[in-house]
Amino acid sequence: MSIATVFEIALAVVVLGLAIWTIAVPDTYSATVGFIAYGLLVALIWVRLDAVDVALTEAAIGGGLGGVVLLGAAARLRGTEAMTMERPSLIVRLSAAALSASIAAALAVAILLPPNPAPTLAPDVVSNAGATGMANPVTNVLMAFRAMDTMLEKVVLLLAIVGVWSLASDQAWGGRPGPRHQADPNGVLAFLARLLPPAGIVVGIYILWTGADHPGGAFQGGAVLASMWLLVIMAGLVDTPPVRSRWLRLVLVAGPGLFLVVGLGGLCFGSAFLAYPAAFAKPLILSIEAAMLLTIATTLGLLLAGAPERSAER
Amino acid sequence: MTEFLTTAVGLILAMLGLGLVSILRGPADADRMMAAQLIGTAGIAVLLLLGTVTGVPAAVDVALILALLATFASIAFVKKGLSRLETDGAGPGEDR
Amino acid sequence: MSAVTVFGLYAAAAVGLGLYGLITTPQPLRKIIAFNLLGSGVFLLFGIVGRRGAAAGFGNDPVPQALVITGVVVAFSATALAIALLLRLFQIAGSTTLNSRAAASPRSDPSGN
Amino acid sequence: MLPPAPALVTTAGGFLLVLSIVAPVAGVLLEFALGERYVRPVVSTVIPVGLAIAAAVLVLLPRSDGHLVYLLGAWPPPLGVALRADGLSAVMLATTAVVICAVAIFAATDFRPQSVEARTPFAFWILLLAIWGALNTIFVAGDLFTLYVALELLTFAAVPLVSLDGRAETLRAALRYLLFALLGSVFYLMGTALLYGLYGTLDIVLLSHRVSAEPGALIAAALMTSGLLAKTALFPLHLWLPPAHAGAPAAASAILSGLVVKGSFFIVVRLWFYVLPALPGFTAAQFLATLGAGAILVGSIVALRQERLKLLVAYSTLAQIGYLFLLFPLALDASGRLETGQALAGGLIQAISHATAKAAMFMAVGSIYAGLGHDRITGISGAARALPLSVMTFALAGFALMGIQPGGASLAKELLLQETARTGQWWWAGVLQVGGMFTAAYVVLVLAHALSPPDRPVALAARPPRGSGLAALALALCSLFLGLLPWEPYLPIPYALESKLFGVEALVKLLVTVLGGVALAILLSPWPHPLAGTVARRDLKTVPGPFRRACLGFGSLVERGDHVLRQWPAAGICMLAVALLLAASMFGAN
Amino acid sequence: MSRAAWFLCLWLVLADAALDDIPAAAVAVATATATSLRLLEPGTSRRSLRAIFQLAFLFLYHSIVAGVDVARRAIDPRLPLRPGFVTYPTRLPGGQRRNVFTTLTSLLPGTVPTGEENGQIVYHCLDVGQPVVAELAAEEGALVRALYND
Amino acid sequence: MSVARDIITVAGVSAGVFFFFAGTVGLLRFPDTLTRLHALSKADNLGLGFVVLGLLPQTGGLRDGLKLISIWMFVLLAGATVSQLIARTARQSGSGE
Repeated sequence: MSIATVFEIALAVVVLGLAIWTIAVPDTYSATVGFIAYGLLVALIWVRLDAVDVALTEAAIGGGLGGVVLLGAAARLRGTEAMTMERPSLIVRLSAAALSASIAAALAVAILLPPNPAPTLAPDVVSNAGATGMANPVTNVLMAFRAMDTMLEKVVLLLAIVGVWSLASDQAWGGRPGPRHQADPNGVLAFLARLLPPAGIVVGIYILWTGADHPGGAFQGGAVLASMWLLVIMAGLVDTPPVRSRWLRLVLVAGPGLFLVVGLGGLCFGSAFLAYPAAFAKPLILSIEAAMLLTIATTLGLLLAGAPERSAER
Repeated sequence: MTEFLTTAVGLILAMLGLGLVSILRGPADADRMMAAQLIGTAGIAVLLLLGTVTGVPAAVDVALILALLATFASIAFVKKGLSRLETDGAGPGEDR
Repeated sequence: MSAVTVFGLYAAAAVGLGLYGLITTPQPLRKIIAFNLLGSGVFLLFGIVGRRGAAAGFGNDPVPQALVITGVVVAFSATALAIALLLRLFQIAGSTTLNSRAAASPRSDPSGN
Repeated sequence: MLPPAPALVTTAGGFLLVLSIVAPVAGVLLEFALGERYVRPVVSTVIPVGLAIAAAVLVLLPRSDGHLVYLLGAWPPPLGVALRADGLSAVMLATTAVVICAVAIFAATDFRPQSVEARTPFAFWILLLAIWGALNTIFVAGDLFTLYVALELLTFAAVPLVSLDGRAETLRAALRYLLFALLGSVFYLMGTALLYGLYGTLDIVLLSHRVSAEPGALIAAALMTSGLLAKTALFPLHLWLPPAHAGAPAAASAILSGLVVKGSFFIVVRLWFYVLPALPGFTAAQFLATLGAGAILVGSIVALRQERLKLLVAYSTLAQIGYLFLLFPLALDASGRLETGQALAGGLIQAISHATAKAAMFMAVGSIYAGLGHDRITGISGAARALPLSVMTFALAGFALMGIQPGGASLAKELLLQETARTGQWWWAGVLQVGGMFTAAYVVLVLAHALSPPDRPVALAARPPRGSGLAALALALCSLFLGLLPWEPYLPIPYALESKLFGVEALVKLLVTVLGGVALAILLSPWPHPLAGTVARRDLKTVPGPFRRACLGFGSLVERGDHVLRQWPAAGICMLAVALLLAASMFGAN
Repeated sequence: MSRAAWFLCLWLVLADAALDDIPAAAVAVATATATSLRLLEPGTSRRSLRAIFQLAFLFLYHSIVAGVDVARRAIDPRLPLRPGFVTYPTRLPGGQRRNVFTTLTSLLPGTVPTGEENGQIVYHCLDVGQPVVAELAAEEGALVRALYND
Repeated sequence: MSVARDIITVAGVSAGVFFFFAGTVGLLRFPDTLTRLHALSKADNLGLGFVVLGLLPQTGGLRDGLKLISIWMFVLLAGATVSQLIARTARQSGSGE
């Protein structure tokens, strides 16, 4: 057993411990905190699996932003938790445990019985990378070979926004999402919120840009930008935009919209829908990604902010 | 060198795990708020070492994102914690 | 024993834990957390698959990686939507139970809302 | 690499498939960006365009050998993603377009865009087109992961529709729906991961060449199937369906009940018939159909015991979903392989018939609700006179559902019955007949109440707009004449069948169904019966009195069981158990 | 301008210098600078480069001492702690400058700023027996010389 | 040359590990929230600093080294700010005493 394996086992044990904590601890708030720690640490596993693109995504969206959404809800719901319903009976829990364990066992068997040799598309991806002029294979898959999935997934994000907004009360419709954050404009939080975001913007754009050839991309960069935006909002330095705002709407559809337009362009002038002419492939993809960066950052930020609660006037 | 660095990664990871145990145990919310900060330091150290060990230079970018996002999570902790203290008003002492 | 084995076992365990949590915890918020745990286990399955298919100078097959990135974003939007629903439910009903019996009890109906 | 098979090159007219997805998606984006004033022009452009695309696919398909293929970005699978349409896709595309069109007309007044943008119209019209886009993607996608994204798109569009009116009940229903649907998609995703790990592709055609009966593939098949069943709400995974479908606004219910559950059903069909036809085998198919039979029984009995009309219709959906799953064992050939034959055609026609009829029914019920201000079944007497159009729509849709000639349901039933005879599985013939009787039972029950004279004059709370009523009526008529349409270019149906449709034999069968339905309605519905009052009261009351009490007791037992199953832990455990049982039965078969 | 230079440096550190990168770099630097100017008005006071280095050196030295100090106390079996609060009357005006000061000092030996009372900063110390106030004053002096020499 | 580099790395990383160890011991042993915060914000930041220092000779060039240092600076800035905020919360809720 090599030293690397020992490390892997240690990592798996720490993460598994956090997972068990998250499920088993009685207090919801503690479980949420455990989950944030979990989400951030899972990124380590992804690095270990040599999937850095995913590690970036998991650290940013899975752990960071996702954790914060949960945390906000846990903080809001905390007072009510005492009066929550009874836990299911022992029989139910035992049978659920047994069945879950069998599913897990079946999965373990299925995943650990590898076909030999394991099939892979990696050589295909590499040999076709020339068509886009990008060196990051994951970006190539996302933006060229499986561009349809990526575009539809942007629409999913948009629908999530529609869904969240549709939960507003009728009076608050068109207003600003989330509560108004109050903070001392001279406080430490405001201090951080003035210093960090510009640097965060540079980092976010860098992550997008480097995504062409190295791990990175629009999602990860967008998540960084979103977190910086929310930091400024939480410090009370700016307010969330009212959802009626025309500009906001345009930004929110910019990513999928441009994607669709470029795709249709491929249908009309090129070889196929979502096909990029070889000469312009890289600039086209980068401009789509730039639009998506804006869209994703705004979308993620608004998803965290929640439904419109206040009228736009305040 | 690789063995040494891997051992170091393992040790820091173990420290991280132990630290998380102590932090998550509480008793106060302020303790739990430190979780993201602990990951912000120890987790990044692990990542940087791991990047060097496995020769994945982009691990540094992951560390960068982790630094920013862990900060963000910590701020959210404090912010929500504070807002809860304000709304609770009376007895913030009892946390369990 | 290799990374694939260790993390493969872990992924299966995470799926099991997530399923158990999703089924047994009564609080919806905990269900959502368990769903995220479950999701991360499933994404790790893709990671294992991709790691096994490592070839052509890559440590990991890029196709499953791309699928996971899409999946992570979808799971995040699902979480956000579920949380929004939960908070709104709490706001107008004062509780977050999913139980239909409890729902049958008379409650002031904020239909004018 | 394989040589480019016919399924791996773009065919002429393949771009229509792209357009069928792009048109609604573009509509969604435009509506979102432009807001308030432009909703109407956008919707009224997209819907005719979508109808035209569906029609064009129908026309082109037979001319291009029954297959349309489009390679997105010109990348051939396994690297790229292909869109493919066959006869199944084409008819489903057309059905969706028609139902969406009818619902849009129906909803034009309820969700009229106002000068100042309001919440519900904004959300409704976006979600309507989003559902359309998602369904079209499901029908034409040729890749399992694209199907996953489409499924999620469908869920994300359907959930907010449930809670559109913002009451606590509907929020709760939406949350249950979302959580259970997510559980379903996670199961689906697990299977996808395993399949990719085994075969290195997610393309449907390529997979179907490569799949073999090995443990990983069987587990994947079981996981994916059970995930999809959860999204389809097949009994006993139906905890979310009744409150969600009964709580949504009428137009939304029509879409949810008519179309949305068909999306995941369609993927089950794709998966079983086109990806891994040899894998499931006899036991698993029997198991699915058994769940279907359970759904028919429980759904119908509980439907008969509902007090509210919308809940009754929602439970009827539950029963009808069960009906759809009867096709699986009937499609088995001698070697235990699923064949794309007559049974599949029958099941699909049943799905289409249900889509149109149920959408019409929900719209009719919505109009009745709006007109009377309530939807208690015992209080709708006199509705037939006050709201003749709505009640007539309900009646026509109900007739279509229970299998009156020349409805789609009767054609479907005929096809399936022939398959039971061919494969010698006589027990499913019995289930089919009983299913028809149960359908007749709740339709008759509602009609009896609606037709009976009111105690006092009916005061209308609001008069439903005529356009809405006509849209619903048109849809119901559609369903009633489905049996006359030329299905052969798209679905494998022997031509001789349709000439047999009108005959004395058919009439007798119908009579049996209706009479059985009446008996069931009297025996199982706990409400005071206008039916029992009209026929010779004394004899009927004395003779089956104790029998009826026994039946009522049984009914309440079933209802209680249904209530237990609809609790979260029970449903979750059922979900895991279904997955494991499916896996076990597939392992047994191979 | 100097800020733009800083962000450009950050970009170069992150992304390396390459001709292709110019558009992205320009966008990043411009956006960051604009945001920064919006969030934080530029200061007017003169900075002395030498004093900044002094401050950095002092800071590094102090943080090492701090770490060693905490480590010593943690590992010492007797756990020599005398925790308590100390108030430090700062001469720095509230807001920006005081924030910089508290941020710096939170990294110094045995002190964590826990808020303000009556214009004074309340520090929590691991060992109230140490000359905390004197150290803080030295730090403040160095900070003023480095950044706010007006 | 490479020996010298490796010595720096070993020394730096060892020191880093030591400080992480001390920080964790502090987290486990210190009596209340605020003292634990000291352990976290001082020792761990320093531990990360030493790890970065130790890794500098292993990096490809000046740019990568600066990148590591800038990450450390981010962590320092964030850690310093966040620890103040946590300390404030802890003092307000009274668990510091």
